[in-house]
Amino acid sequence: MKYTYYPGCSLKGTGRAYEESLLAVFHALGVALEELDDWNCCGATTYMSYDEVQSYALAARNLSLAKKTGRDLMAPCAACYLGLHKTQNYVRDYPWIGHIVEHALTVIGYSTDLSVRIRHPLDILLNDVGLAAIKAKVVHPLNGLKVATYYGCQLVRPYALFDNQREPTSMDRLLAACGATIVDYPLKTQCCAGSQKGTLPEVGLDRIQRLLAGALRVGAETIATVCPLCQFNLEVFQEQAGNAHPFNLPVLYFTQLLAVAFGTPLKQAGLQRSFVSIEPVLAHREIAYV
Amino acid sequence: MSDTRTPNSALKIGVYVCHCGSNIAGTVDVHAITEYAAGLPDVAVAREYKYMCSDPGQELIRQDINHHGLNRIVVASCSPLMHEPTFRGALLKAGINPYLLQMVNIREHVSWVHTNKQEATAKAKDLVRAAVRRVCLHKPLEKRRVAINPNVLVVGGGIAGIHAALTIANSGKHVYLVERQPTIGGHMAYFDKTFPTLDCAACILTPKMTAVGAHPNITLWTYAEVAAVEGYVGNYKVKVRHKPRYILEELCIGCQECVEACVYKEGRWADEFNMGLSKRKPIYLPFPQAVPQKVLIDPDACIEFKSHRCKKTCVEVCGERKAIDFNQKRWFDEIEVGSIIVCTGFKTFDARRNVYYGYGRHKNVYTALEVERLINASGPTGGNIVLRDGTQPRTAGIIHCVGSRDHNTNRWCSKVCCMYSLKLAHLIRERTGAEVYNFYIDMRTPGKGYEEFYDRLLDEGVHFVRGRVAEVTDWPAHPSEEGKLIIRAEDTLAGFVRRIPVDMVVLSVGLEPQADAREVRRLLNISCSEEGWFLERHPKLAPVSTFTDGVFIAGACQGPKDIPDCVAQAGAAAAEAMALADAKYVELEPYTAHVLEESCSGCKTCLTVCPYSAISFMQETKTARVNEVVCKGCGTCAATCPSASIQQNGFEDGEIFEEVEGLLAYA
Amino acid sequence: MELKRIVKFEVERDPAFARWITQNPGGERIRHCLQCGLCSASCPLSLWMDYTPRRLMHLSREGFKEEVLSSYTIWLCTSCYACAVECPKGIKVTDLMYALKARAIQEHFYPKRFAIPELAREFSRMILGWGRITESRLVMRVFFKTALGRMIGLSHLGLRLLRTGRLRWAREKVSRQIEIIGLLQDVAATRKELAR
Amino acid sequence: MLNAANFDKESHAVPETAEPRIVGFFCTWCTYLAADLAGTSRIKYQPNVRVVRVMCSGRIDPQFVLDAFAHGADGVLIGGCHPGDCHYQQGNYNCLRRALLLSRLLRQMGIEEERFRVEWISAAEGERVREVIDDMVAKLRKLGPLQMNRRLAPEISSAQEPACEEVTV
Repeated sequence: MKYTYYPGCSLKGTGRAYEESLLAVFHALGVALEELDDWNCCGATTYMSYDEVQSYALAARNLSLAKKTGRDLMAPCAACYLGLHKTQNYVRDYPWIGHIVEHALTVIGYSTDLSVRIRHPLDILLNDVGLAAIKAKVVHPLNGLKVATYYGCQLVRPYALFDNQREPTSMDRLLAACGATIVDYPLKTQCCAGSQKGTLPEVGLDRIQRLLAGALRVGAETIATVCPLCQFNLEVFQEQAGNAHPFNLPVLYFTQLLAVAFGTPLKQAGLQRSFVSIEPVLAHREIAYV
Repeated sequence: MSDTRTPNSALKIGVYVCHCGSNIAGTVDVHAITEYAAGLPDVAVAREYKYMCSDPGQELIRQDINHHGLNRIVVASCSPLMHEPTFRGALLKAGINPYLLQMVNIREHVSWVHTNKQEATAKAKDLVRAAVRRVCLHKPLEKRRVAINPNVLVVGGGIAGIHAALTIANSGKHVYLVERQPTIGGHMAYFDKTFPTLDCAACILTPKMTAVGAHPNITLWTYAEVAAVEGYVGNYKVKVRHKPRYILEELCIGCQECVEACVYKEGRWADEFNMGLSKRKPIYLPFPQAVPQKVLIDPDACIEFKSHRCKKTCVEVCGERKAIDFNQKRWFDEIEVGSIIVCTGFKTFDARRNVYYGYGRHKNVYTALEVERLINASGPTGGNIVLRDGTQPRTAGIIHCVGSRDHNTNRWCSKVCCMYSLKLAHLIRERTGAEVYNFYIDMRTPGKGYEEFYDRLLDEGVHFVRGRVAEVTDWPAHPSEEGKLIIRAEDTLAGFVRRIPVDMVVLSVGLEPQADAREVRRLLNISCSEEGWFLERHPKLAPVSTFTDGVFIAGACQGPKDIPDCVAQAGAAAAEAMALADAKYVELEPYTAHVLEESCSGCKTCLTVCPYSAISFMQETKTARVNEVVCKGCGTCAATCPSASIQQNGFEDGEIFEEVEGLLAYA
Repeated sequence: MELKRIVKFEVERDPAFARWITQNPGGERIRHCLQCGLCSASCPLSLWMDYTPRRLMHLSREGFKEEVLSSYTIWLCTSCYACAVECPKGIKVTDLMYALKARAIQEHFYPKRFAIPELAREFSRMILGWGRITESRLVMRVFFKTALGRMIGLSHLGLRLLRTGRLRWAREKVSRQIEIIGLLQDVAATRKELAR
Repeated sequence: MLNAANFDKESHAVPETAEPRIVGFFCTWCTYLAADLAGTSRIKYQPNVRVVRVMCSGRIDPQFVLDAFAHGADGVLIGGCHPGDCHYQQGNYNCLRRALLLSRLLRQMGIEEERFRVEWISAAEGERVREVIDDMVAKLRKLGPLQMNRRLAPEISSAQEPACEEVTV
């Protein structure tokens, strides 16, 4: 099994831990990843509000590059995953967009075949690797660690291709297979307010506060995420959101929890980058990790 | 096919172009066409007129036929399926054979579908030219007369079927009423009250049900389905499949002692009639007023069927009557009827499809039908509106348009939900004194006394929030919401989002075509709209007829409808069926096929393609022969014959060749 | 409490704007809008908006350009697509929000030092320059433009990010930047052509 | 039927730049009704198709199609009920069988496959009528005129003598 890997900007910055743990997990499972050569920004959310068509062109360059590799394209960042899919759809559904984008690609000497299959790690792990293979790799079962699985918005909306749009369960199944207990977290597909925390703090904080309080209410010991921005918002702003009484709720990428279960060394799982350490929880659950 | 077109002095063609007000004249240059037609060979008269189908229009044709001795007529107007009979009538009146007519469809196929006047006119010219050339070859034809069987089959025993059956039976004709469920009554039987009059549904329905059961002219077959239909208007052969109820209907007197005696002292299986809100035994009567008053056995529940080791206390108590028969198998009946009325009704939208309303997840979210049962005195709670935990709701929210007006589920408006929601709001408030909130997009209360009923609800202080609900959740955002179901919607009239905590949520589910509407449609050879509602022949002028003569539709199987509309349609359909029966015979189009024996090589190819085996091989002449009584006039044989020795009346090869070539010949 | 006289004269409407909105991808059906408010009710941020998304849809299709482009609503949209997925008429509200933001930025319809449009601008500049985003630098530039004060307030957070290695100053960039520039320029060019 | 007399008159009149001319053979029960529905619902489509109504698509004789091409049709469209929906049980199947054979023949005659099309359109599918017709017209515009009558000219002019038939009045 081999995939073309599209990290996207965040996984090189605030989301480093995601990339580290992701690579570790796929390595452990013997799935080869090859980073897309000279990839560029997917033209995500922010760019769209500047100029939609240009953002499609940007995404299209990546798709065209990926198509050449002849392998499926793995996009771990929810925003990238959506941006790439949206581009494929709009270039197809709106001839005038298709015209502009394809013209631009031809000008820079790229193929206009954008039909590469875009996958999310969750999709690959569940449907290609399979739960059995993952179970087999577990050395530290998560001993009923109570996890709130938080999918956020852009992974399931508008394109829910491998999971139920309204009640996604892919992450639940995956982590349950590693021995975690999935708490029923009704806010699992609600929005984390994205970049609003930076631009309109009170709005962002309000969302973050609700999401964290919600997770505690259903007794979660940690939150698992699939998106760099969700993870950043929920973890980094805990102190502000908690005003006075801090939440102290570890927020990890689902790949980090897998890494823990697989016994990946702490640093390779990017756990040292957390603001709120998972270790106390693991200790409390008697998970003999590190 | 040797006939080709040469000017024929014997031919006098009259061409009539209709304006249809501005319907045609608006897009097609009628005058130009008339002039053009006048110039075509063999055309003696060409006229235009505002409304050809009107009496003066027809009179125009009649006079010309008499004065100018016209012997072929071309009318360029609307679809032949609309007015061909009208103009044939005109020809007949004028004393020439009605089949010497050819119609040109320049409305549905030209003026209504094109915008460029030039192009439209050009197309119309081609069509007229083709018709003129075709009509030259028309031959006089005679309709065939076939006797009509006066019996009528009514499919479906809801209020529509019941009303249709009674109406026809009262006229002295025999009716077979076939119902899939073990009892008749349909959805109306579930209701407690009916809007806007609030009269008790049972009180008005059950007398009609018993009347059906007792009527000498009605053969009532419940727990049965139509298995096959063949034949044609006036002469349908129908096969009916009876499902075994393991009770011999003719012996059972409905005393229900067997139900009492059943080894199960308590009901254990979801009671279909109460939407699973109560339990029933393996042997049961669907509901107290069921017609027929015959019990039935659920083989999936009954021990005898599972282990064959039941004490069979039911059989004991039934004793001498011996009405219980565990070995009953399904059986068939064959009947002959002249016409069929389809009243198969609707099904309600599956609320689970709207995940965000939490039906099936939150226990106090109900569908409207469940609440109908809760309110109903003969329902699971004897008419007390209580939540699953037995307490009375202090607040209730009614969500409109669940599975209606939504391109993610069903796009159409289900028409009855606004009114039944008002009814439920009234009843809930009356019985429990609860605060009731209605969440609606638009209030649709057209109908006699409906708007007044709405006013009454407003007086009663029911809340109306204009906004489609986004979510029903048990997730509080404020202490006051703890332990409640919270309904989140924008109050679009206030312009902000509201969260309203309630004890009970009622989903006003929309109406959908029956799951098997498409199979039924095939069975009866009628059409469905894209949504799956049965298609009427004409939305305004033939609302209960279908494109298959002798098959009529009534009630909600044709589209969402409330009780008054269903009954009205049922009456209309009954009248159509009776009119047909009283006509004694029906005239069939003469488009049958016939063999030209001189050129028939006797290859028998035609025998293989005829779907009605109407063609036989004559040993003595070594040629094929068509039995015109059996032939339905599809023309497949004519197309198949290698030596063109079979011709179809009205669609002879020559006629079609002329039409094709006429279309393509440039002016 | 101040008295405010509100009346809309037909001349204040901008029919061209109303047409424009329907021509945007996802706006084809905006005239079908039922005004049911499902978008507003499913929006996690509508409670902060001056006009709810529903009202914005109506204002746009009626052509009240001023109100629409100067409303807070478009900037509050985080594009979580809840409205677009749930709309009973299949209107892609989220996409229209993008279109409106873009239009507002083009026509400078936002307060000075307002972070969100600045973010979008800086974002696009950075792409044009390097083809990728270096978050640390992006955030810096936006704060410089909008809220120096807040940035200092957040400095301790910055430090923590640095310590955990999540705030990398190293520039992320593509090697064949020329392609990015060519790409974006050609898009602009073809777009102009189509407009003509 | 094609013969010397009307051949000369018509074929040479075909202008090179003519819009594609399509002859449609629609069955009364499904596709003709669908076309009527398109009308009553005011659906707009290209005016290039001229419809010939037959009771059942099973009535459509391959000769009709050939005759249409021979007389300058650039395309022929057959419309019938969906499989299983035929008003006469199986006419549309018979139609399909012939059409398959015919389309092979046509290709051998050098007639592009886009020019001959069979579609199942039910009485409820007015919108589908528009789709099919607009699509076909677009394709035929690309292909340009067929002018089979030109190609066939020699054979045809030597076609059998027109015989005249008594017409009943």
